Amino acid sequence: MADLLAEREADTVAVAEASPSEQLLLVLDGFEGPLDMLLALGRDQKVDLTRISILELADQYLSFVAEARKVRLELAADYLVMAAWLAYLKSRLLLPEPEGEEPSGEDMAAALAFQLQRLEAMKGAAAKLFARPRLGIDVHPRGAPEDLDLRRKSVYEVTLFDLLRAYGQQRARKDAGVLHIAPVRLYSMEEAVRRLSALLGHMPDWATLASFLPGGEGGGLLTRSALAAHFAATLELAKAGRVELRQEGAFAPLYVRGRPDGSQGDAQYGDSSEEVHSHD
Amino acid sequence: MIEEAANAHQADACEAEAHGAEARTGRLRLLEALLFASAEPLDEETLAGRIGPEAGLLLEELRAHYARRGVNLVRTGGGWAFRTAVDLAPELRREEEVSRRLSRAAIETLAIIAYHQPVTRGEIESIRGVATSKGTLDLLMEHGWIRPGKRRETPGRPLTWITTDHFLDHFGLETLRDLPSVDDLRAAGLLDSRPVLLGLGTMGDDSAVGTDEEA
Amino acid sequence: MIEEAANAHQADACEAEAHGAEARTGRLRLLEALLFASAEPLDEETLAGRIGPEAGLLLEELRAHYARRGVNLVRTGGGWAFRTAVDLAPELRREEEVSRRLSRAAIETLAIIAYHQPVTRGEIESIRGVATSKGTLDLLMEHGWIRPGKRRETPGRPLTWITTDHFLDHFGLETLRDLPSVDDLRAAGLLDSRPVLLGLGTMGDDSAVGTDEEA
Repeated sequence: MADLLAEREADTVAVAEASPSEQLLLVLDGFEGPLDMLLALGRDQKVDLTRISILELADQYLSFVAEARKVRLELAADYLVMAAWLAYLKSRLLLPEPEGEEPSGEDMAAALAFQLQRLEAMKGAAAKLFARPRLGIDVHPRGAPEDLDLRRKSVYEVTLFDLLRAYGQQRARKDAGVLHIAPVRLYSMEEAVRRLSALLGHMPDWATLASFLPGGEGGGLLTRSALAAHFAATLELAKAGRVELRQEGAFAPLYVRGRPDGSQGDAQYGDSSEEVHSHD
Repeated sequence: MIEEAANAHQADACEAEAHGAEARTGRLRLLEALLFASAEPLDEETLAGRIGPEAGLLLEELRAHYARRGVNLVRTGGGWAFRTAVDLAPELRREEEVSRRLSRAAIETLAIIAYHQPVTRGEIESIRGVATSKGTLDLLMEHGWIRPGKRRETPGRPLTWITTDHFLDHFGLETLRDLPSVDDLRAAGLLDSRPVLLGLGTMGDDSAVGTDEEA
Repeated sequence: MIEEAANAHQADACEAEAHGAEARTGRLRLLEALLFASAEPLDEETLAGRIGPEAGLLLEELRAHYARRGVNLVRTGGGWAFRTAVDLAPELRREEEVSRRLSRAAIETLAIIAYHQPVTRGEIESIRGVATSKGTLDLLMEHGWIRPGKRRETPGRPLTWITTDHFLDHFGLETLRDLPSVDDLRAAGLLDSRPVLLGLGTMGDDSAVGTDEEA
């Protein structure tokens, strides 16, 4: 812990005068999350990561968290989740292993050690990569390239990045401009009336209302709203004298048929050419 | 004794000479690299500042070395620069058209077609919130990125637009399914409400909504 | 008579040979000029289209010719390009623009993509133990170093990320096999995307989108 603070001091001149909570904050600022911090604590053990003591590491981490809470520092949830997990791991490592199929404490410790090694390896790889001579900084291309008609290159220079960025920005602009209420796909009565009007012409006989329901699309809420809308629509159409309804008893299937003399067109709902658009 | 001393002297001289030659080669290499990497011809004074007073001599040496190669060191406008050999010009056809940047309207339209295909012009317009000039679609089609798809079976039977194989090829995609989803874009930071990204200012005015920028 | 004929035959052969050598020099010069003209690497296929099937041999000849000069012919990601010699870097060093300097998170993310590719965002996050901040992937993409790869054929079909040829060019790598220590890391099992701890698993979820996180 002290080492860790000392290490960070090199980065920040002001750290010496900082209060303990500020110091902790500075320490936290230097990390890319709890795993990164665990790795830094692990390095403090000054042993090869393959021989690191996970138990000791857990203790160090937990004491850090305890200290942070003492100064009432708000810790990000990530750090607390890790603390809880490490406390659990510690108990698993210290208590006799229970019988069961769960991974043993040793396995869990090994998995954590592997993660730390892998992260360490990637940090090392990143450092090596960026220590390489880089184009435009250490190594240079021809400064005055002469454009030749060589590659079947497009006249327009546009990359996948340009394309994705354009789409992303377009979407973002749209999202920002409009209050976004998640669209709820419900069947409206108007839709149901139009649908029934179109279908009834083809079904002169009694048929259950259920057989008129649209099949296949959606489910749950959509299906229920379709049933409700179609039911309301049959009432509406019956009122207009365009259909007849029949039901044998409460909760029995509802039968519908077109009135033989019912007119095909309808002043109110006749615009059947209009598409019903769903917004998704 | 005298002979020995003479020999020693000679050896020293040799070593010094070898050393000198090495340093000279180093300077020649640096000169070569400077001229290669520079966007502008470099004048002798500038080069002397980097290489030393020998620069003039070394320039002549480089010029001689490259004289019969595919690249020549030439003096141009008071400076020195590497240029492809003049006699190769017929074989090094220049690009007739300097590569241009695609307008923002065109990129956006292309992106919308890619993501929403098959999509009608009316739909593109309602997504973009501006009218799409015919020129934009023509341009994208001429370029082989989009082509007409089936007609939509709705009133007016509008034409839909879809992307081509050349589109996939150009953007290095194997299939359309490899286009990042909106969620992927959001996760990658590409669907951010950051107002302007680096270098975007040149691509058109964001506030110009309601008018379509010409392609 | 017989002798004369033999001589004449020999002379013809010589002439043909001289002619062949001249043609070869011509192609070498053209190749040199083509590569010199372009700032971007040119792939062998394109070059063979202009030079002929000999392109590969001539490229090696050019590479050898330039090996000790101030400008070298290098191979990167299937392409060839002239670049200033690496050992001259201290004398040619150009300061990196402050605005282009990358955060630690971005540098680590790039390394993880390079070494683990194709890799999903969830996998990157489980390796780093922290959510990927918005703007990291898009920044790396803006640099031209990474791009979306194929979708992983697992539930949710997450998008994978891979590095580009420009990445290789930028870091002076011929192929991905030349990544520093890549063999050692693989041998040590450190490039496994082994599933990780339960406690950190929440971050490795590719379907989780729109996570807000610190940079």
